[in-house]
Amino acid sequence: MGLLDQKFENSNVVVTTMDNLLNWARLSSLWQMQFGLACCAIEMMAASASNFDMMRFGVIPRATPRQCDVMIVSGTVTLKMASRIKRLYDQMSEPRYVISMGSCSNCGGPYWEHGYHVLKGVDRIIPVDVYVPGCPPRPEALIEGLIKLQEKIRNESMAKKKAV
Amino acid sequence: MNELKLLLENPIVMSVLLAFVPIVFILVYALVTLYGEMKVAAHIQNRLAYMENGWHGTLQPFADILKLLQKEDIIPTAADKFLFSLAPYLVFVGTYASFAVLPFSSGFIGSNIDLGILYLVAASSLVVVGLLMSGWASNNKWSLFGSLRSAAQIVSYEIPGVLAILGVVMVLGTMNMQTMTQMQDGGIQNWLIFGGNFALGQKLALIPFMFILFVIYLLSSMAEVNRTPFDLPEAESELVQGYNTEYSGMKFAIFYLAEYANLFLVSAVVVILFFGGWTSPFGSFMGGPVWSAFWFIMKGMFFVFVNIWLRWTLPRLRVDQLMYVSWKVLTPFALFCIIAIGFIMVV
Amino acid sequence: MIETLEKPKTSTGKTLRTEEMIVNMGPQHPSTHGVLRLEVVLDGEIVTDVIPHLGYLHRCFEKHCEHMTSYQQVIPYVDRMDYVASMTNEMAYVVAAEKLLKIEVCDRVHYIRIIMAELQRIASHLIAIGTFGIDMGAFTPFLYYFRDREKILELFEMTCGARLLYNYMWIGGLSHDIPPQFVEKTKEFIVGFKKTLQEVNDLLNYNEIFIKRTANVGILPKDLAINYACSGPMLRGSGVNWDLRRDDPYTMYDKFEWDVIVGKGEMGTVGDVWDRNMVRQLEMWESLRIIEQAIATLPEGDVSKAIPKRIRPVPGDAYGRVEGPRGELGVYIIAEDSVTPYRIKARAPAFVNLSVITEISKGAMLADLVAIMGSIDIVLGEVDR
Amino acid sequence: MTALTTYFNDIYRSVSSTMTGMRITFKQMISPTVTIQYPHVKMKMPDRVRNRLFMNFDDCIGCELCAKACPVDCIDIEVMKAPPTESLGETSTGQKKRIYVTKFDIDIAKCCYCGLCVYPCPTECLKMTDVYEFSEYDRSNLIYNFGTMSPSEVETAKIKVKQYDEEQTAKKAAAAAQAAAAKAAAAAVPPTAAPVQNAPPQSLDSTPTQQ
Repeated sequence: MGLLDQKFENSNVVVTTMDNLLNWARLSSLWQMQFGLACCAIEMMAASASNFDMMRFGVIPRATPRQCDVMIVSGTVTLKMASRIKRLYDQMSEPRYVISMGSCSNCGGPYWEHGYHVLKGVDRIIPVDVYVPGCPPRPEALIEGLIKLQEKIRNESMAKKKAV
Repeated sequence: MNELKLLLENPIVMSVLLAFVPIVFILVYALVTLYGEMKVAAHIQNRLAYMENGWHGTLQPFADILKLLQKEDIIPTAADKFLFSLAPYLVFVGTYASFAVLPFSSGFIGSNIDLGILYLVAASSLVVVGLLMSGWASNNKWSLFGSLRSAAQIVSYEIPGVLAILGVVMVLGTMNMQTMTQMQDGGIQNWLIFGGNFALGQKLALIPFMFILFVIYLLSSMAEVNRTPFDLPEAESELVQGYNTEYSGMKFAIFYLAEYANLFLVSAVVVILFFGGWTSPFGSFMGGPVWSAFWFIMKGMFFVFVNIWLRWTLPRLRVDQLMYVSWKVLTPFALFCIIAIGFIMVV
Repeated sequence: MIETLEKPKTSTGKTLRTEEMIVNMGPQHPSTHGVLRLEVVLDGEIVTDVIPHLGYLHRCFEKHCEHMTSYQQVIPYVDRMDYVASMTNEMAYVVAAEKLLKIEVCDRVHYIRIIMAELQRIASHLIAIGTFGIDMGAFTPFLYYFRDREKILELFEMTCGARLLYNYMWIGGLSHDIPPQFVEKTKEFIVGFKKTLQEVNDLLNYNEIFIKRTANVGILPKDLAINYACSGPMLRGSGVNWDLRRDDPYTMYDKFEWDVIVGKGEMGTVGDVWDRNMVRQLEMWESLRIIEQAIATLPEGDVSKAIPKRIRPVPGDAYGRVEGPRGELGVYIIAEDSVTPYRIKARAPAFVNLSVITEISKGAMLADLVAIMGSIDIVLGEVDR
Repeated sequence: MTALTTYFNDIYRSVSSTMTGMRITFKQMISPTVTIQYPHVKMKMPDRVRNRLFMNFDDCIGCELCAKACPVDCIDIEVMKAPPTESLGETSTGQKKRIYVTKFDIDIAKCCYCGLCVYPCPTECLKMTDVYEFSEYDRSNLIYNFGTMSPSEVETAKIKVKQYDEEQTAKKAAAAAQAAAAKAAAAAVPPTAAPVQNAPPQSLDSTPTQQ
């Protein structure tokens, strides 16, 4: 993952305290990629608009992938778009997270059966952290997915994972 | 103890220490403004922004900075690595160097040189070089567009800006920023925007021209710091992010910091030129070095607020309109004001 | 529009050799309203050519229609075609299907459909003008409009349970009757919304910078608009007085009194970006007028009476068209002796309107191109289907 | 208008429209905000709201109408006809269950929340609830198994059905043999017909009900 992740052999008090601090910083300032695909993008816009206001959690939309922490894949990923999404994901700087928003990007959604030009789930090209179901999910559901992602980040550590 | 005193009296040590005061100020101020801008914008737009981290989201700027520190620092393979890395620092240096001549209070000024305002204009022009460098080195077409636009914009707007400063210099007869401020001391009626410390007739004659010069300088300063309506270099809907499209992590944070520092710098210049710098509006009441620092920062922050307010109100100009405003509106008006002021000062 | 400048000359009198730059706008770009890709050829800031590339959101709508096991199942897919204006999409499909099946529905159904379609038109125009404002660099009006759009969505959610994709209009009726508080809440919304409309009009549409940015930019002359088969605000902005609601009144639009808004060239030339934007702005006032009349004279009736138990049309075809927020939205259904439609084809107004972009953006500046794109108001779901 | 008047007019209009804009934004700045602070304050959902599907398995009679109505085929049902001797209980509406539902999966990730499956259900066991907070870290968690039959129960059911089928075939064979024998004996004794299952309606159309 990021610059510091899994670089330390042992977990000790310093590492854990630093972990808490750095993870807090990461999860509190998830800059979102301003990038909409389809129907869900409208609900994503609604989630950043006045009534729901995702910025309360420190989510700021940025236009360039370099400065983003979280990519919200909002909508149907077609085969033509898939390579672009992969590329955008590669351009994002670590640590980066992906929220798959809505049925279409979860698994193809309504287009899973006959959609000859639809990718059946964005997790086939990039790793997804949280799946938000809904078609489209309500803005609250997206925010709930974001909180789930924050929970996930809270448990990350700089220490190397030990083989079990 | 004695050794410490000796050490403090050493001019080199002293100047290094003094140089650190503005950077502490910039950092604290940037945190406040980062938070303040988002909050002001949010309330203009009927929403709340930053609520979850700390009381009303007050810890948000710390989280942002800590996060940016952790981010991967990407240098694109096709980029010119040296220039790409140098550019953000150059931008910051240009801004930071200008802080040296700002009289923060009656007792504190980094360097009380006689050509203060001239030095400030010259040093802040260094920003253009940094922006051009960043756009060219990124090897990205949008970045290149952004940096070329910003170069054209900043160079053009320097002219009405400097002409407006020239008008003030003609009135006050000095370029030393501390002296400029002291000449406006003695209460709100002595500020230049209200005619300055002159005889009544001269004062009344100066007021309209000072007001026009103030507006001209405010506009050109907004253009120099690339803010809406003049934010063409990083016009989000046109050029993605303009010159900082390819920057990530700490390098981007430095751009960000420089932008906010620059914003305060131009606001401070507005305050020094037209609103009496660190002088108290009530004459000697609430004066003194500490209070004067308070007044200076408060006045500066007010103009930062005006900048933010305008940013979230207005749409963006187009490139040719930007040039039109600079060359065909602001510059002639500034020249006209200078001539008029010349007459007033002579008569 | 700016004429292409003369090439700079060197001191020896030769023209400097300059190169054109090709940049890709999109598929990920803040102002392409989705996943459109524009290949832009630039000479400095001046656009010399624009080539739109489509297909980044091709979701195989027509293929899916052929695979459905009933006509009812098509409606969720029709919703997802133009996701900003689902109600009008449903209306187009339902009008076509009812023509095919020769079903007569009662007046109440017509009235409720009209109320919903007009509310949807407002919601869609709010997004169109809001995002157009963002393209121009003004972020605040967008949020004011979204705030009020949220109230429309509340009305929809109250009626049919969904915020964006409704599945509300069914062949022969509606899935639900309107809830009892609906009329009162709509009246409340109209009162509040008129204030916002006026406010944003002052804040954005009559702002001098905005006018300078949009007037005389991207002029679409009358004949060009007709030749390219543009429709909706695009066409009306160019001064053509054409509105399907008046000229081919489907459902019961002929019962209401309202005006067709036509671009007048108030700030520049007829058919410029400002006109198109203003047509949308004024159309919202007209929609409010229609809604006010409709809720005042809402007839009684059973909204699900005419819904057929089993849809199996006689072989044949039908074309239904409605005036969507983006223009003429047509649905053509071919039926065979089966419960599955043989073929459904949609005429998407956004797709047709988009085709004119190459023509009207040549010679404009890069910033103007963004304005032109915003004024066409494309929804990629409808362009690619 | 001469160029000069246009020039000054433009400047005047820019200043005045900027002032108007600033007045409006300032008015909005001091007016109350509209934000709903979601995790702390939740919006009240209207009655008809369509979010997560809920299925009351106890009421399911295994008619498969919902799966047929679903446009995206996200409902996966496997059914087996139960022997008439077996008692599977009744639904809450008093309808007798006659079919084993060995599998009832809804892939919520595919669901398009159109609500078309709700209307045809004869026992009203499918419902769209107002729950919208159910995001997951793993997509396989989004396939909801509503079927309550454990694998062992399914096995026993299968055995029972098999036994019954065998009995039936044996009976049929016996009946056929008997019939053949009877035919051969030219003594016409009509064979007893196998008990006919009361099949649920299998038509494709959706029967919408007003809610």
